[in-house]
Amino acid sequence: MPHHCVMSLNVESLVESPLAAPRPLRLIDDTGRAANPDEAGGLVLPDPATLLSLYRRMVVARRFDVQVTALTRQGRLATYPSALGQEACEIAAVAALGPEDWLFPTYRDSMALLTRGVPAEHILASFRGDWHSGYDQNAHRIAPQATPLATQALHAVGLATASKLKRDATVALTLLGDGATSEGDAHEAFNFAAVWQAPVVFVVQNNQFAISVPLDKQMRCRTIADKAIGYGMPGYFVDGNDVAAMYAVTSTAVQNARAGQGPTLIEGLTYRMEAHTNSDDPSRYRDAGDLEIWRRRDPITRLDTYLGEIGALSDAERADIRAEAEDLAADTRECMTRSAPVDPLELFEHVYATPRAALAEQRAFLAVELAEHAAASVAADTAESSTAQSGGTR
Amino acid sequence: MPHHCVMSLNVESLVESPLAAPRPLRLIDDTGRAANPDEAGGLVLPDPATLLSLYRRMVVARRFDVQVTALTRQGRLATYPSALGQEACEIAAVAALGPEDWLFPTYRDSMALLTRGVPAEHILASFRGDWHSGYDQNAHRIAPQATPLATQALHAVGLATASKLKRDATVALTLLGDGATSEGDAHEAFNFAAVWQAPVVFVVQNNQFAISVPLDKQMRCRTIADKAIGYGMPGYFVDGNDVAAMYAVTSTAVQNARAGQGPTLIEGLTYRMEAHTNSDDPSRYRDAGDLEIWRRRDPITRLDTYLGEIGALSDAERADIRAEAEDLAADTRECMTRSAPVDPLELFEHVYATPRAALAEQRAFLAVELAEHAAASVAADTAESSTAQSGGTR
Amino acid sequence: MTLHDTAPTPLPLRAPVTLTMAAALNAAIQDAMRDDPTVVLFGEDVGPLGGVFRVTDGLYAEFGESRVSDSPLAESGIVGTAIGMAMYGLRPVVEMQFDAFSYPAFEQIVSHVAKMRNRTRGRIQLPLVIRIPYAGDIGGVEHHSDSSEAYWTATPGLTVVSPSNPADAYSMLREAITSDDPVIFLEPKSRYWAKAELSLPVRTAAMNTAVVLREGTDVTLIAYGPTVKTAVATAELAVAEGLSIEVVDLRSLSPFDDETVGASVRKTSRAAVLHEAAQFGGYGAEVAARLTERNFFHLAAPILRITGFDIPYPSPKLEEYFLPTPDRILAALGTWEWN
Amino acid sequence: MTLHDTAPTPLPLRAPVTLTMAAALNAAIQDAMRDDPTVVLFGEDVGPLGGVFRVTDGLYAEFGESRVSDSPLAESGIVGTAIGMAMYGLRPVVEMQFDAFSYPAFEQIVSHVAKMRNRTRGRIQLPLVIRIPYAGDIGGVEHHSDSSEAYWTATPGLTVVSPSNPADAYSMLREAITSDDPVIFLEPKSRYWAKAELSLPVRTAAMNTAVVLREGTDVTLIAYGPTVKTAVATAELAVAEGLSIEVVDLRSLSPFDDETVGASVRKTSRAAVLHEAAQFGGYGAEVAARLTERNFFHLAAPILRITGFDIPYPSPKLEEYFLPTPDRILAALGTWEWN
Ligand SMILES: Cc1ncc(C[n+]2csc(CCOP(=O)(O)OP(=O)(O)O)c2C)c(N)n1
Ligand SMILES: Cc1ncc(C[n+]2csc(CCOP(=O)(O)OP(=O)(O)O)c2C)c(N)n1
Ligand SMILES: [Mg+2]
Ligand SMILES: [Mg+2]
Repeated sequence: MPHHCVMSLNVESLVESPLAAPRPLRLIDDTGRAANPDEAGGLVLPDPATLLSLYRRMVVARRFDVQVTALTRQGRLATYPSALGQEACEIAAVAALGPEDWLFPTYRDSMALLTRGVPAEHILASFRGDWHSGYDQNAHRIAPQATPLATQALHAVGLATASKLKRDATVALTLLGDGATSEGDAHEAFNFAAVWQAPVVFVVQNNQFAISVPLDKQMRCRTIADKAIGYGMPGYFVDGNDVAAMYAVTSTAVQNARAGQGPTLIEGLTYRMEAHTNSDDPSRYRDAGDLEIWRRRDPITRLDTYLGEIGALSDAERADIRAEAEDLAADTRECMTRSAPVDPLELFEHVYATPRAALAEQRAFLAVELAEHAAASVAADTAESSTAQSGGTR
Repeated sequence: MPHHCVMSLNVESLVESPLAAPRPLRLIDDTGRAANPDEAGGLVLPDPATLLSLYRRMVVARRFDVQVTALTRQGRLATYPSALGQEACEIAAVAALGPEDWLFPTYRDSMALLTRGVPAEHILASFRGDWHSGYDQNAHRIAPQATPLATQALHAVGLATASKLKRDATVALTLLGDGATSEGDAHEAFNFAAVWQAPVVFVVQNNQFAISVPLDKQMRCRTIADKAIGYGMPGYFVDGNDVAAMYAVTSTAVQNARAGQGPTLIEGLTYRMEAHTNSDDPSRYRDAGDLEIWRRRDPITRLDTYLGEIGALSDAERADIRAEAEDLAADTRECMTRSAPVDPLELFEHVYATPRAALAEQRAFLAVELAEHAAASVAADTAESSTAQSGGTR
Repeated sequence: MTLHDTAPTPLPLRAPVTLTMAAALNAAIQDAMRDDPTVVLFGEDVGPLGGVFRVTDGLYAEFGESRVSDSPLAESGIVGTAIGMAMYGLRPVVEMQFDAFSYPAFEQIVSHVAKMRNRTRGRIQLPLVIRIPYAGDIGGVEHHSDSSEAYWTATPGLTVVSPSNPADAYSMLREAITSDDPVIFLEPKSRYWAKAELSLPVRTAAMNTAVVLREGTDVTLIAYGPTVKTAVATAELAVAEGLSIEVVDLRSLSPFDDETVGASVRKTSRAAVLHEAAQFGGYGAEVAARLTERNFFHLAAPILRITGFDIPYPSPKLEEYFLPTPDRILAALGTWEWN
Repeated sequence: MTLHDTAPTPLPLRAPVTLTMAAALNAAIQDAMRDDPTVVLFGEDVGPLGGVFRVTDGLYAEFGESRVSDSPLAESGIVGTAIGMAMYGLRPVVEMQFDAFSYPAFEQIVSHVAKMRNRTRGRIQLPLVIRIPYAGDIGGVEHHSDSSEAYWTATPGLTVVSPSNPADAYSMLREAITSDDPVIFLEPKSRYWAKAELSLPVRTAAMNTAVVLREGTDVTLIAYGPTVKTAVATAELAVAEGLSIEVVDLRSLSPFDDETVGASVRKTSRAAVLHEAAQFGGYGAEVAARLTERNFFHLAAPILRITGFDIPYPSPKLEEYFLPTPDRILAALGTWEWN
């Protein structure tokens, strides 16, 4: 019986031939010049006013990110995942959304939150350790920054589907990392979105690392955008450091979603310039030289050059934008050094909508404990201050 | 600020254009004639002896399946998921494997087990309710028939990776359903396999239904084979009722895996002719007319015609094969009507390799209870038989 | 696939009919959907098939694709998208086909369903119901008879209930659907075919309370879901032995109704808790521990746990040896020193 | 990426060195890998980075890609492939980066890791170790401080252990790796930096036993993992109050060492169990319930559970109010009637 029948077979694998070599879509190249039309793949360059607005927001967001990283090094925050270098993805995603749309960000996307109008202090409350999510999710239409990877993508699909069922125009956009696409939830989100034709946009920020794990240990396909094929949805591989291209693709995807054309998967190829978080040590797993390469592809520098060359960005404007950024940085420093009181009894307030006797009991227990401690420390303070007084002559 | 900037954008979605229209690879068509060379995509028809062997095994396996379905209707088994109509996929998958390879089947793949040499009674022990898995997994190199969907695909990838790490030639092949590919675990299995270049073959039996849910509510891509692109592995869309094509593709994939070329995803397009299990009612969700269409694509009839026409299958051979099938059916009936004693105390034997005091206690408890019941029923029997005797004159 | 905002029509009391628990659950969903256009239903095979236990029978025909739909086959996907829908004002009712198949959704349930409200300081609540056909005693093959309650009850943020009869099934499911908290709704499979005569819409005790099903003076048997029937049968048998058993149907596993159950235990001074799940780390441990903590000096004997063994749920032919039976329960009660 | 069958070289006793728990765990894996070529290690960031807690530091450099590898980012995938490797004769040691991130692997752990041996009548055993950095008290943001032990201990088929100090960390991890049963190895994050002087390879008590860490006569405090330190601190404080506290370090959560713990409780007649997890449905319920069942007439008071509140684990600034402290424990012991 031919258990091992050796056949010389020459079937073309679907994966090899029929797809064109992957080349990211771009509108403005590394050097700040308009990209070749064949690189743009039909994308139309946003007008200068739009680009200038994107530029301003990138500059401001970066200043914020740098400031928060510094504050974190000073111990003001428990942790902070910087997105330095990923401004084009972050800002384009937000700029593509309308006020009625929902954003589903991750821990890394604080710049996106800032750009969508969340006050710095509210963004940072969670990283400072005050509460798990510190802003008004409904007012901003931004879900809590997700930590369990890829889980929020399903929430985005669900919300988008609900919008569709209600015949609303609301679109959901979710940000994901390259690593997160390996999770089962990413697959399920892509598939549900495609099957239900949900008005949702997936923006994968391919910063080429999941903490220390490089892309080639994460996946073997050519691009993350390729994955869209397996779901029957459009997928775009975009230069994630070109805010013009990211914005053009993402806003089209949002429009398409709103128009009932279903989901889109967008990959922005970028690079995480900072450590994963403040407690990470990238020297263990990546070459410092790569940073230099990616610095040359910087999304802000590039747009600065372009806008400067077309005469859409003057030094006065640059100064104005820098001033806005510095103001924000100062505010951020100020609010992060201000003490932020937390109320331990709030721990019991939000777990359930329906009150629970057991939680009321536990709250009462903690209230008594706190009162006792307060009394004890007043007593101690009194004792101490009298000691101090009596010791004043020593 | 241009929240809603309407851009007329004309980017080609990767999904639409560059792939050829999906057409399943085939070697022998519905009518039993050799398929057009352009349908074969380079596949080479297995030789007549191989085809005859596949034919024999399909006929025998189908007879088994039909017999077990009948026994299940008679209440001899708790449940049985029939694969009637899917013989080509089931048998080709097994025929492609060497004795050192491992098979990771699902609940539906009893025909595959039979073909790989598992005694009928051992296959059916689980469906009869004796024990969760009733055969010697190591002797046959067949993992337990998996119920939690897609979970076994990861086990196959792990085993294949271990084989690679040990520099063994063992390949793992796992069978999956179309519905199961929606699970996160399927995604993770495909991705791990591709990244690790594990010697594993995924055979998806696309029988177009997941219980009652048709394919178009399960996924939106053109074919399941398309999904391979998103993992960077070869994917084949095959006529799953053409055993010649299924065998050619699967054995090549097994060889490639063995040769260090990594995983392959194979989709066999077929149809579930029976209900999902005996407790299902397909009239609620599908058109009986579809059965007729698929009966005309029957994998056995088709090969019968082909082999008959090339003179490789005589009526004598047919009779011989039928006799083998009937013998097996008779044996299966016989062993399923024989009583199969189970030992309740075995419940405690296999949970842990390391003995546990608590389980020993519980085992002892049950032993006492059983002894008491036995004593009580002996007493009752004695009482009853004396009643019966005294009542004998009534 | 759109959802119309029709005005809720109040439902009149209907003539009594005999209903199985499955039919009562079906009626509960149907009535909830008629009352509230934001209730949507999805999961595996809940559409045209009506679910593998037919709990959703006819709903697809009545409410259509926009409100009743077969989802792709992925439990994390089902729960995860239900979360998103609930965030947008819908009230999703989703089904996990069997309880072992809720495990792929574990992360979504534990890390999001249970925590979203707390995380967002009450701004986002998730009024969703996760229906789980639950426990064994139906001759099911592996993975079809798990009792998963210990996982859910150990998770703060979840409300976990289990009805034991058709009237409660209807009433509790309706209450679960109107609850602003997410509810894990455990449906004992072995009771799907239990019948009762009901005038719908029936309203029984509040979902978060326990009920004394049968009064007694000597022992309290604490049961829920599938073991309530066993407890009642045991109480009936015990009469012949001169033992008066009080049966408490917990109904709500989380929260636990300390008041009702505590009162019963203080009255009888002896109690045993029954469940199908393995004993070690099972929900019965919580019941025994908290009742003991709160009523120690009223107890004449330790609270017993009469449960499945500490092994995986057995294959069909062996489940009878695993499940607590009235005989086993009476024997266990006999191990106490009765003085 | 190949695995060489090198002969195991017996490891000599080395000179004492001061090690953190993280370093002791690292040494345990290193020694196990040196001893047994079938031990392989993989997970997220365990390779060149050495894990986010550096527990696998240096192992990639020593053993290379074939035995130490960064996997794709998917926990179900990690556990699922580990199962397949174990079926083929390897002994995988895998890491879940933080305990809330073990939840995506829940189905693989509960439906396969726990059940494979039983399912196959002992023919397939799964000698694998799932390391989970566990519990809080490290100022971690949400999802980084969960205590998941109740989920694993409620699952028959799993062995669940947690060391509280570097010596046990080394010894128990080595024993876990040689065990033919799958082991959930819970590493208390807050103790990663606790130090001890050790001569490796150190061997402490058997992995499945509890240990009396400190003798006492009035009360038994039962702790494990992160709360052992709290228990010892409490015992020290209590001396001043004239209270003699015995501290039991459970070490093994499943199986539970009834003998050691029962003996202590019978001796002191009073006990409390400590854990970080929420109380309701927590592991402490099992401890309290089984000790009460077996030692009821030796108890002078109900066994107390001094634990986290029944709420999700709080954000960093609030965790101090959530975690059991020596003060809170002493106050709780004061609620007993001491006569
Ligand atoms: C389910 C889950 N597993 C593991 C982690 C731990 N973790 C946090 S971030 C991270 C890497 C994520 O990489 P990627 O998705 O590429 O996003 P990036 O951090 O690069 O933005 C890991 C493993 C997690 N948060 N959730
Ligand atoms: C994780 C999980 N969810 C749900 C089920 C229940 N279930 C059993 S078979 C089945 C349909 C599977 O469809 P498919 O993968 O196409 O395989 P087929 O039965 O058609 O062979 C479902 C939903 C399961 N076994 N496992
Ligand atoms: Mg990344
Ligand atoms: Mg199918």
